[in-house]
Parts: sequence; C-alpha cells; structure tokens
Amino acid sequence: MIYGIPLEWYLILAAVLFCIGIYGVLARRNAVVTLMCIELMLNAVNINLLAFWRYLEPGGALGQAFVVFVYVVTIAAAGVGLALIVALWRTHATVNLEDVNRLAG
Amino acid sequence: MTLQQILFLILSVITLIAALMVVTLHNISRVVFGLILSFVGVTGLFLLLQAPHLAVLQFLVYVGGVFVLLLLGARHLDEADNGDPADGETERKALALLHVLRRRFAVVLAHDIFGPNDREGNRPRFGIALSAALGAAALGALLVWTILQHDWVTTAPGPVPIDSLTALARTLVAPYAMALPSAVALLLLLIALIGALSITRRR
Amino acid sequence: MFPILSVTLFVPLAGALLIMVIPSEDVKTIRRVGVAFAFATLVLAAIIWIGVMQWGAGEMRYEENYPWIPAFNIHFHLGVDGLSAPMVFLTTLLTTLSLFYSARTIEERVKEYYWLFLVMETSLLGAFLSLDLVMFYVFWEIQLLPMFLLIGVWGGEKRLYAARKFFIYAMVGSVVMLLAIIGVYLQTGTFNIIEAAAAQPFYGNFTWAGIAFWAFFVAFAIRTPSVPFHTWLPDAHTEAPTAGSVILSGVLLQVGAYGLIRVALPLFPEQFQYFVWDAPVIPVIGVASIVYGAMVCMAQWDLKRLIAYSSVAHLGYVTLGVCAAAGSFGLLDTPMNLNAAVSGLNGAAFQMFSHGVITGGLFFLAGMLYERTQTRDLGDFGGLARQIPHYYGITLVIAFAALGLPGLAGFWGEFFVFRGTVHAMPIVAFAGILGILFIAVCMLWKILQHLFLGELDEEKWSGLTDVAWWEKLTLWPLVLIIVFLGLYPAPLLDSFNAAMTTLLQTLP
Amino acid sequence: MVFNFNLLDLACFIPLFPLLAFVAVSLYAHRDRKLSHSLVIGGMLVALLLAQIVFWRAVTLPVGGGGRAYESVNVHWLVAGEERLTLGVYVDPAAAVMLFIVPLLCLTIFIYSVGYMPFDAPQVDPRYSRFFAYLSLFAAGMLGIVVFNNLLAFFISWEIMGTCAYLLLGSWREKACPGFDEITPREAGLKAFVVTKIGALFFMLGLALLYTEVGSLAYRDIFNPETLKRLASTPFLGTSTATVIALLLFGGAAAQSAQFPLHVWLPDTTEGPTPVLAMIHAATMASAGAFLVVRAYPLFQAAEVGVWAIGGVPFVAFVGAVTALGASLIAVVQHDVKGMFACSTISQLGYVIAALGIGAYTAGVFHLVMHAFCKTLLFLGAGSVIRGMERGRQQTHAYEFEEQEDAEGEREERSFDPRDMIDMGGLRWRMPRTFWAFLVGGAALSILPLITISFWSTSERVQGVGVASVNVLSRPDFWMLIVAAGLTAFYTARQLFMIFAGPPRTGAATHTRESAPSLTRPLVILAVFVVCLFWLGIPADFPLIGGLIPNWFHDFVGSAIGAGAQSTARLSGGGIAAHLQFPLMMGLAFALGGLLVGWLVYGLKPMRAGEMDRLEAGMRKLHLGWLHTGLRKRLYIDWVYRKTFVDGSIWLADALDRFDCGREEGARGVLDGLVNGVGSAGMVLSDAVAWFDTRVLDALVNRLAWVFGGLSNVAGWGDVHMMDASVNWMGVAARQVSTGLEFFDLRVIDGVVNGIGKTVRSLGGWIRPIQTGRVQRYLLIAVVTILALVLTFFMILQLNI
Repeated sequence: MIYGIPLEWYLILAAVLFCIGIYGVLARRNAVVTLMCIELMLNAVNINLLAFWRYLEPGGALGQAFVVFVYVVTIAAAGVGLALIVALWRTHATVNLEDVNRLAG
Repeated sequence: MTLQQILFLILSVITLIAALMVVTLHNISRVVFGLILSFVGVTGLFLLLQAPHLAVLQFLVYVGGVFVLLLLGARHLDEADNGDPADGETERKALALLHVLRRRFAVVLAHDIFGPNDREGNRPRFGIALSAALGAAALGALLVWTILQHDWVTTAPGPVPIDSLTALARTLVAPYAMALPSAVALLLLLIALIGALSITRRR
Repeated sequence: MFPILSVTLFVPLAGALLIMVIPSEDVKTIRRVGVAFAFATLVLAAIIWIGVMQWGAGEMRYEENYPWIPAFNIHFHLGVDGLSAPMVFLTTLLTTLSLFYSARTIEERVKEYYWLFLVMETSLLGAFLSLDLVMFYVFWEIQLLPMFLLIGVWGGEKRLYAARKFFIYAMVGSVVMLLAIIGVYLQTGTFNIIEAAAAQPFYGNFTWAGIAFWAFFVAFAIRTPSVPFHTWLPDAHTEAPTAGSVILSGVLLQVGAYGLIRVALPLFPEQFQYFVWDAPVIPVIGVASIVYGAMVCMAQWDLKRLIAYSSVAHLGYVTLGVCAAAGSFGLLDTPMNLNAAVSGLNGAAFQMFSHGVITGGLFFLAGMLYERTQTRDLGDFGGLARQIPHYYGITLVIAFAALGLPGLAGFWGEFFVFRGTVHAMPIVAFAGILGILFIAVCMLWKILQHLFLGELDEEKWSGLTDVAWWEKLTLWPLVLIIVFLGLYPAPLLDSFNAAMTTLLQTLP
Repeated sequence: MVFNFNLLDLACFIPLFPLLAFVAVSLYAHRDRKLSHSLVIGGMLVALLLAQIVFWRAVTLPVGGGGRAYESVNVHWLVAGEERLTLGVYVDPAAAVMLFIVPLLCLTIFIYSVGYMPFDAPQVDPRYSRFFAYLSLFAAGMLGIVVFNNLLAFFISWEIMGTCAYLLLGSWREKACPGFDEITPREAGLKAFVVTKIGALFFMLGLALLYTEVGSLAYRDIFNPETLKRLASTPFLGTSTATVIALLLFGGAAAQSAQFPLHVWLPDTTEGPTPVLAMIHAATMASAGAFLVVRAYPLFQAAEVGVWAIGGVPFVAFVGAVTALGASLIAVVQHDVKGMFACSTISQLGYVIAALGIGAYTAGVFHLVMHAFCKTLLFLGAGSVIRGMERGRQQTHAYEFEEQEDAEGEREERSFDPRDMIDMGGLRWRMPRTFWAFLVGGAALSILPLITISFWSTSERVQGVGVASVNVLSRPDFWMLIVAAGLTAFYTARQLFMIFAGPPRTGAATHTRESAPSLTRPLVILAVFVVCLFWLGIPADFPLIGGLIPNWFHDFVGSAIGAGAQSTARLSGGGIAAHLQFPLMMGLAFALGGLLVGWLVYGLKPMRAGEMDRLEAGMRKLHLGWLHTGLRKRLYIDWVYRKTFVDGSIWLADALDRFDCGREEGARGVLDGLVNGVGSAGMVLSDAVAWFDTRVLDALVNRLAWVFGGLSNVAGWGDVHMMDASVNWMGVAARQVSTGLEFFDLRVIDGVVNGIGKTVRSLGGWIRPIQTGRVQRYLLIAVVTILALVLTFFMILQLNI
C-alpha cells in the first residue's frame, strides 16, 4: 500500500486501458488510429509491469528492464506500422482497413 | 483518502478519458490530442510508482518520439475515415438493432462479423463496433474479476533503493543478467527501422 | 574398407545435386549428366552383385552400420545379400535405360524430370539396401513423392486424379506400417531387421503379433498390387509418362514384394503361417490377384492398362511363392519341404526380377508406340508386322516372355512358385495355373493379334517408322537378359537360392 | 588323358545347328531369300549327319542291363534348395530311332518347301526368310526334345515348338475367312497355341509335382525302379502320386498330340501352308506329344496300376482308342485333302496312344515312326496336288475368257478351293510321280494299323499277364481299333480314287501338270524310305510275310524296356499260338474290307463332273444326312468349345472388368466405383455437414449454446485430456463433426482418400467467410476465443462441473 493505493487499482486501471485499446483496434477503421490504440495497449502493459515491480520486487531492476524493452518494441512497432501504412497509402490510396482484404480466403 | 490516492484517481481518469477520446472520435487531430493526454497521464502514474527515470523515459519516448511520428503520419494521410457510423445513421441503427435483438440477436452480429463484404464497402459497420465493444467489455470484466479474486500482496512492499537507476543500468548491461536480450532488442530496433525505411523508400 | 554401398546409394543423389546447379536452359548437359550418373550407379551395382556372388550370397555382405539416432537405437545400417544385389542391379539398369530413353522424349521441364528421377533412384536403392526398419521406412516414403510428381506433371489427361490416388493409397498403407514398426521397436528394442527377427517381436500374445503382421502385409499388399488394393495401378500407369511407368512397374512394385520377403516373413513367421495354412487368406489373395488380374487384363482395350493388369497378375505369383515358403514354416526339417519352400521363395524372387525386366520392356514398347501414334487403343491398330518388323520382333520376344514361355525369363519364376506350392497346396496351384492361361490369351490375342496380324489399313499407319537406333539401344539389353536368363537361369538363381536358404534356416 | 571321345556326345550338338541357323537367318539373312533357305537347309543337313552318326553308334551299343541308355555331358543348370539339376544328353533306343527319322523328315520338308513356297510377291518378302527361320527353330525344338536328359529341357523345347507352330500358322496368308466354320490362319494359330498351352500347363504341374517328389527331373533319377515304386506307393489326392503325375503328363501329351478332348486345334491348322502342316502333323509336333508318353513310359507303367480303368481298359488306352475311332469317322466325310489328312493324323496318333496305354511299347513306337513317314509323304503329295490344281486353275482362267459357259462359271464362282477333292479327278495320268507317291503312302497308311494290332495283341498286358487271361475279343478298345483300321483303309481308298481315278471333273483338274522336280524328288525319297522301313517292323507272327525278315525294330526298341528279349523268345517257340490267330484275321479282314468297299463306291464307276460325293449321297438316301453334316462339322465339338469356354471367358472378363474399373470415361467399375463411391459418399456426407453448418451460421447464438452444450458433454466424458488440447469453440464444433468423420474414415480405404480431400475443402469453405482478409476480424475472433477459453477454464476449476 504505497501511498494508500492498493496494487489492485493499478491493475484495474491497466486492464481498463488495455480493453479500451482493444476496442480501438477492433472498431476503428483508420489504420493510423489502430496504431495509436496499440500504443495505448502497450502503455497499459507498462503500467502493469511497473506496478508489479513496485509492489512485489522493488529491490531488483528486472521489472524496469522489462519496461525498457517494451519501449524498444513500441518504437520498432510504431516505425514499421507507419511505414506499412504509408506503403498502403501509396498502393491502395486508402487507409481504411475495411478495403484491405487481399488476404481474403 | 490520501493525497496520492486522489492524485492516482485524477491521473487514471485523465488517462481513461484520453484513451476513450482516441478510440471514439473521428477527427484525427482530437484523436492525437487524446493520445498525448493519455501518455501524460501514464507518466504521472509512473511518478506515483516512484519510478521517476522511467517516467522521464516514458515522456521522452512517447510524447516526444511516437507522438511526433504519428502526427507526421496522420498529417501525411488526410483523414479518409468516412465509413464510420455517421451520426444520423447510428440512431437509426440502434432502433433497428433493438428490433432485431429481440428476435435473432446473433444474426446481425454474425452477418457483420462473417458476412461477405459487398462491393460498395459500406457494410453496416455498426455490428462490428458493437461486437468489438462487447468483446472488449467482456474481456475487461474478466480481467478485473480475476484481479479482484486474487489476493495480491499482504506484506508491505520494501522501499525503492536509491540507486535503482544504476541497478537498472547494471542489469541491462551485465552479461549474467540482461546483456543478451538487450543486444537482441537493439538489433530488432535496428532492423525495424531499416525495414521501415526500405518500405517507404520512393522507387 | 571402401564403403561401396553408401557410395552407390548416394551417387544418384550427388547427380541430382549437380543437375540442380546446371542452368535449366542447358538441356543437353543435364541429359548427359543424368545418364552418366545413372550409368555410374549401374556399374557400381554390377560390381556389388559380382562381389556378392563370389563372396557367397548367403549372409549380408559389405555391411555398414553407423549410429544414426542413438537415442532410439536407430542405425544407418546397409547390407546386401543374394536377394537384394540383383534387385539393386535391376533398379540401376532400368533407371539408366529410362533416363537414356527419356533423353529424347521428354522435352519440357527436363531439369526437374532428371532431378526427380535420380532422387527416386536413391530412395529405391535405399529401400533395397537398408537393414534398419526406420531407414527402410524413410526410403519407402521418399519413393512416393518423385513418383507422384512424375505422374502429376508429365502424365496424360487424368494425371492429377491418378497421381493423387496413387499417393494417398500408398500413404495410407505406409502409415499403418509405421505403427507396426514402432510396435516392433517397443517389443524388441531394436530396429535392425535381423536382430528384431531373432528377438521374435510380440512373441507373447498372438493377437498383437497378428495385428502387427497385418499392418506390414497391408502396406506391402498395396504396393505389390494384390487384388483388393490394386485399383490405383491401372490409373497410375495409364497416366504416367513412359519412363515413369517403366520405373513404377519395374521397381516400385518390386520394393513391395521385397519387403514381403525381407521384412514380413522373418519378423512374423508364425502369423504368416497361420494366415497361409490354417486361415488361407493370403493364398486366396495371391490366387485372386493372378486370376482376377489376368481375366480383367483380357477385357482391356487400352494397351497400358492391359500391361498394368498383367503386372497385377504377375505379382500374384510373388505372393503365392512367399505363401509356399511361409506355409511350411514349422516343418522345414525334411529336405523335401525345405527344398520346396526355398524354391517357392526362389520363384518369388525370380518372378520379381523377371517381371521388372519384362514389364519394363513392355512399357517401353507401349511408350514408343504411343509416341508415334498418339493412341493406345488396340482397336485402331492391325497388321503392323510388315510395317515395323523390328519392333514386331522385339515385341514378340517380350510378349512371349510375359506369358511365361519356357526358354524365356518369365517361365522360371512361375515354375519354381508352382514347384513350391504344388505339393503343399495343390488346389491353390491348380487355381494359379488358370492365370497363366489367361495371361497367355491376353498377350497373344490382344497384343500380338490386334497390333501385328490382320489387315494393315494403309492410309493410317503407312507413315509409321520402325524403331530408331536409340530405341533399339534401350530395348536390346532387356531382350538379351530375357533370352539369356530364359535359357540359363543359373547365375540369378544361385544368388537367390543362397540368400533364401539362409533366410529360411535362420527363421526362429 | 585318353581321348575317349564317345560319338554319342555329339548328340548335344544336333539341336544346336538348326538353332544357330535360326539365329543367323532371323538376325542377318532376313533380306536375302536364297541365303536364308540355304542356311537353314545346311544346318539341317549337319544335324542329319550327326544324328546318323549317333544313331548307328547307339545301335551298336552292347545290350545293357535295363536298356541301352547313354548319358553324358552334365552341365550345372538349376539349383533349388540343396538339389542341383544338371543338363546333359540322354540317348536311348526310342530317342535313337527318333533321331534317325526327325532330321530326315525335316530335311525333306525344307527342300520341298523351297520349291513349294513361290511367294507371289516378287520383291524380297521378309516373310520368306522368317518362314524358314521359324521352320529351323521348329526342328531345333523337336531335336531338343529327343536329345536332352531331363524332363524340364523336354518341356522347354516342347513349348518352343508350340510357339513356332503359332508363329508359322499365325503370321501367314491374311486370308479372310469366308465361311462360318472356316477360320482365318491367325485364329487357327491362336487356337493351336492356346490348346497346346492348356496341355503345357498340365505338363508343368506334373513336372512341378515330380520335381518336388523326386528332387530332380533327370531321366536316370525319375525312371529308376525304386523311385517309381516310392511314387506309386505315396498317396496323393486320392490316388498314388505316380498316377497324378502320369495323368498330368498325359494331359500335356493329349493336347499336343490332339487326343479326344483337346483335338480341336489340329483340323483347323489346315489353313496354314502345307510344309508347315507336314511339320506339325507328322514330323514334329503331334508326334512329340506321343513321344512324351514314350519317354515317360516307365512312369505310366508305374502309374498304370492305379489309373482308373474304364471297362477294364486303362484310361490312357481308352482315350487313344476313342480318339482313333472318332477321328477316322470324321475323316471319312471330309472333302478337303488336307482336312482329311488332319483327321487321319488324329486317329493314327490315337492308335499310338492306345498302344502305349495298353503297354505295347514297341507297337506304339513303331506306329509313331511309320506314321510320321507316311503322313509326311502324303502331306507333301497333297501339297504338290494343290499346286497342280492352282496351276491348272490359272490355265483354265486363261482359256475361260474365250468360252464363257455359264454353268462352269457359276460353279466356278463357288470360291474355287484348290484343296477340294470334289473338283479333282483323273490326275492319275497328269501327275504320275505324285500318284505313285500317294499310292505308296496310302497303302502304308492302311496296312499300318494291322501291324500295330498284331503287336498290340502280343503285348503281355493284352494277354493278361498278371490279369486273368482275358479273351481279346471282350476288350472294347480292341473293337474300336479294329473298326478304326477298317475306316482308315476306306478313307485312304476314297481319297485315292477321288483324286486320281476317273475323268477330270473340273477344268482346273484337266489342265494340271506334274509339279516341278524340286517338289516330286522329296516325294520319291520318302516313298523309298517308307517301303524299306516297313519290312523292319513286321512282327514275326504276321501271316504271309511274317517271318521273312527278323523283327529288328522290335528287338532294338523293345530292349529299352527289357520287353523285347522275352517276347521274341516266346514267339520263336514254333507256330503262332491259336488265340493270337483270331485278332490278326479280324484285323486283316477289316482292312481289306475297307479297301474293297472304297473301291466299290469310288473306284468302279469313277465320279463324273458335278456329281455330289457318293458317300454323302448314300447317307442322305439312308436319311443319315444329319449324321453326315455332323461329321463334316467335326461333331460340333468346336462349336461347343467356342460357346462354352471361349465366349464364356470373354464374357467373364468383361464382367470382371466392369466390376473392377469400368472402361468408358464416365462409368466407374463396381470395385473402383465402390472405392470412389465411398469417397463420394464421404463427399456427400461432408457436403451435408457443410449444408447443415451453413444453416447454423445464421443462428449464431444457438450455435454458441450448442457449443457449450457440446463442451459440457465433452467434459461430461471427463476427458480432461481433450481440454488442455486448447480446443476453441469452433474447434469443438468441428471436432463433433470430425470425430464422426474420423470413425467413418478409419474403416474405409480409398473412400477416405477422396473423402478427406473434399471434407477438408468443405470445412474450409465453411470457415472461409471468417477469413475476410480484414485484420480486425481476426483480432475480434481472437478476443472472443480467449473469452470462451477463460470461461470454460473457470467453469471447470471453480464450479468443477
């Protein structure tokens, strides 16, 4: 109970943020917005990690290390995601995920 | 209600609202603003968790880098998101849904999820939004329920060591700890960025 | 000492790799390299056979045994004896002739064609040389793919259906066999065929041994098409390219028969005897294959389909020969029974070899005719004897060999099989005899009468050219082997006899 | 090393030279006519020379113990288990005699056919050299039979001869067959090969059984007394092994020498060219069948005890007698020169078999030898008559264009057949040499049965040695043989008078001239041989000319089975025993009677042009017309065989083929159809399942309920194992379907093959709408799946349903 805030609150917050992120990814049709929602989800993960680090294992630095790694991944994802969107834009002149169904079976 | 609790609540409210803005609004600039707001909220939370350097990192990485990136991206692509449920249409849809709901709820949803994509592309989007919301809500409820079920920690957590930053740095670099993963992560980052560049290179 | 077996095994593979490197436009070198490597393997196979003959064809010669997967006691175990040496020679001979023949008939995708052929040759050699059940199974499986592609890509009109049917048919069979192999391993702890046979798998309860035996037998019965499982052969043959069906009938079917003698008989002698003597299911299958195959062969009008059914009948004799040996499992004490059993197996092995040569020749002839006339229907032909006399002469020899004329290679197999079966199972022998008669009618009436005798309708076939020099070069080795073995079968027979006597004497 | 080169070792080279000639001609000389026939004749000459040397050497051999057999030159040939079979030479008296006559006959036939075969096609006809190559291989086969020392080599040469007969008959004149009962040379060849192949199969089975029992097929092992005793004693299939083997071997002999049940092929061979017929009927093939019985005689003796006797007559003898009688009956009514000889060959061989079956070894061998000579002579004579008729016909055609008589033309149109005796007549003066040759041959042929009967009656079995001394008259086969002898005399006389006596009945007959010397010279040689050889064989007790010349043949051949010595001893004891007298008289009476009747019917008032065959006219008057046509059609046996066996097997083959794979594109045979049917059944099932599932698609909620229901009963099975295989909710639904399919799948082989493919595709089809290509759909599905998973997990753990 650091500063009277129980661990559950952080976890609940992260969970809610994560779900909002999922909804965003599922519902929004604009590729860029989807990318943003992914960033949201990653933030939720970070909150979780830090919360666990802080409440369960503050001595070690592994928790924080993981957060750093999450950041690395986020940047990479964002970079590639945007590149894809730009490429998509160039080829299909649309960002609307609905029309992108080349993978249809 | 300690100060920190209040602060936590405020920050969490800000983050959640910002996230909702990102998710629901259709005007790209408001979405971007929402995103920034959520990142700021998260940074605040990190501070609350007494991980200042990470908060700084968060601020720098997200607000600085990712935000700029997305802004550029968004600016570059004019907002073509016209298919979203236009305002008028939502009300009509809601009525139709209620009507349908009574008889065959699944039909609409299934048709939306699996139905074929008719050529003009303006399929009834509403079904998808609804199902996504339902899915997300269910998942959230599930997660919250599990969190509440489980009794996390009883003992009071120890204090954060002062040199937690150096400890972090040492673990990242020490061969016995995280040297290899960090090397791999950096390599990943390098490849990703090169990949991004090669994709967007103008032939 | 020089590991000649593994060299022989991997020379075709080396050839295949080399061909992969050659650019696909350079068709001439691909053909030359392909035939050269096949010929090299042929020379090696001949050396092996002569070596085995001199060294005594009873035990396993040139044995090589390296641990392959020590965890499960699986060894890379090669060995060759009187039975497998001639079969290796047959494989390499037919592959060389096929590659030489298809050098002038296959025009498109030559590189893949030669690559597939050489890979198939390696797998076939592997099946004959391996003494480790897992290795046998691996090579047994690898054979399927090249054949599938050969039929699927270079075949006739309905080739996809035929290829798919062939592949799935063989696959179902071999999957069943895999279970049995694992069962044997669990029982005896070793995959080595000879040790496993000595250790008598499933010695305890009869039912499990029966199941394992039937698993093996079904796999081999599908491959040597015994009657209930033969429906894939006619389709596969009518659609396969000439060289493909030569190899399919010449060697692939023999691997199944070889498996029957090398794996099924030593591992489960009691069960084999039970199903031959007390519940005579296998003799019935054998006789059914002979008589049914020959009868249906009589009703065919498509030349390749006719030859396919005749090979079903021919391989019925192999099953019958093995039954003769298996039937006398318990009572090998009196010399008469031992000699009868050994000659039964000799007959089966000889029939395998001669069937390979004869049906290979027949399919070459059918292929040559098809290349010239683009039709396989016997009704369209007539009176070709005057038009293509040399082709007529060769077909005469091979057709008469196919119907088992004494003095040609086809006769010895049948004679020794009957010598094995007539004393023990007279009824089966009497029924089997019918098969020879029907094949004889089938060969004479359908092939010789319809193709060569009768009136030659000038305008259709006047342009027909006789066999070219390279076709002669493909056919004459086969004809010489048929005539030589027909008059003087001793070399082949001694090699088989030594191997079979040891095999029967080592039965537990 | 002392060079004790025994002349008999030359025997192994005898078949070699004709074989070499065959190989040489077929490979190299098939372009040049002259070279090919000279090569073949040269090869046969060398063979004849060697054969003579071996014959005279064998004759002078000391009278060994069990018979003057000589064996040598053993080459390792076969191995089976432990015992080895060696190839070598075996010359015994019977073989020596055959060695004497076969090369001689073959040589005369070759020389004759050089003249006889003036192929119409002037340019080099490959068939000419091929013809001679096959003839040479034919002779090589026959010599192989006579020379080798084991039954397997015998069998191989036997089959080579069968093939040559097929090739010679089959590949010749592509004459379309006009009439119903006429048969194209091709079918005749095929028929000959198939029937002899049936015989060969029996022979092979007999060989296999013998090889298993005795362990070797060499003559010295098979025919030594104790093996025979052992064979006779071991029971097998109800009777003794020896009997079964003997019957199987006899099956082969019967087919080759055209005995009763399997005689159908011989009359049809008349479609082929005459020299080939001479070879088949007389010199080699038919007599090879009888020679098998001669060669395996000790085995037949050992088996004789057990052989089922029909009316006291051993089976083999009975078949021989029946064949003799039946064939001679048919021969009487034949119009065709060669057809009549074919039936007479069957009856004479029936004689040989009857004699051997009874045990009259020497009588059988003598009859075989003399018949070979007479029949070759008669066939070649017939050949020259036919050539004469054809030349006559060409002449008449040339003249005919001037005097167009309708009657002549109309009769002429009835497809002039040079072989038909009705059109002949009056050739006595036109073809004198052929006439004399015919006369000698015919006389010999009619007297021959007499000699055999006399031998036959003296043989110890007829006298009932060991069997109660049965009076000869009560034996049915005696009567059959006697009547056959009478008929033989009658049809020989009929033929002689129809061809040579009286005025020429048709224009062609009037214009025939004596054929070229190359045809008639062999006739003369043969006639001389027939006359002088005859005297060697006449038994001592033959009336009139009995004792003139010591019966050399009987002593020499008889010695082979040790019968010769004692029978002459008994006979030399003064006059002929009374009970022997009667059968001889009966025989003589019948033979002379036959000749007399022949002369009365045909000789006294020779037939005039356009007159129907007198015998036929007589029978029609006695309302026996149906019998006459029956005999003409060879008692409809051919027709019966064709309907039952030939058409039956073809029909069965078609039925099986339809059963197996079906021939037309669409039609799938039953078995293949069954296999594919099961496959299509699998498909139908999968389509049904797919249809059922698409209906479910739009009822998603009950689908979910159904899924949970499925889950519960799955859980109900308590099969947790299935759960932790992380089946998603669709997987569970699919699993319900696939478990059903799985069970179905295992049971059926080929159906599964196509079924799996189709089921997967339809299942895929069912799932395809989900794969809309939009990423978000996938995520949504993933989320829903995780939800379902977690729910079920909790339900299991928390509520442990």
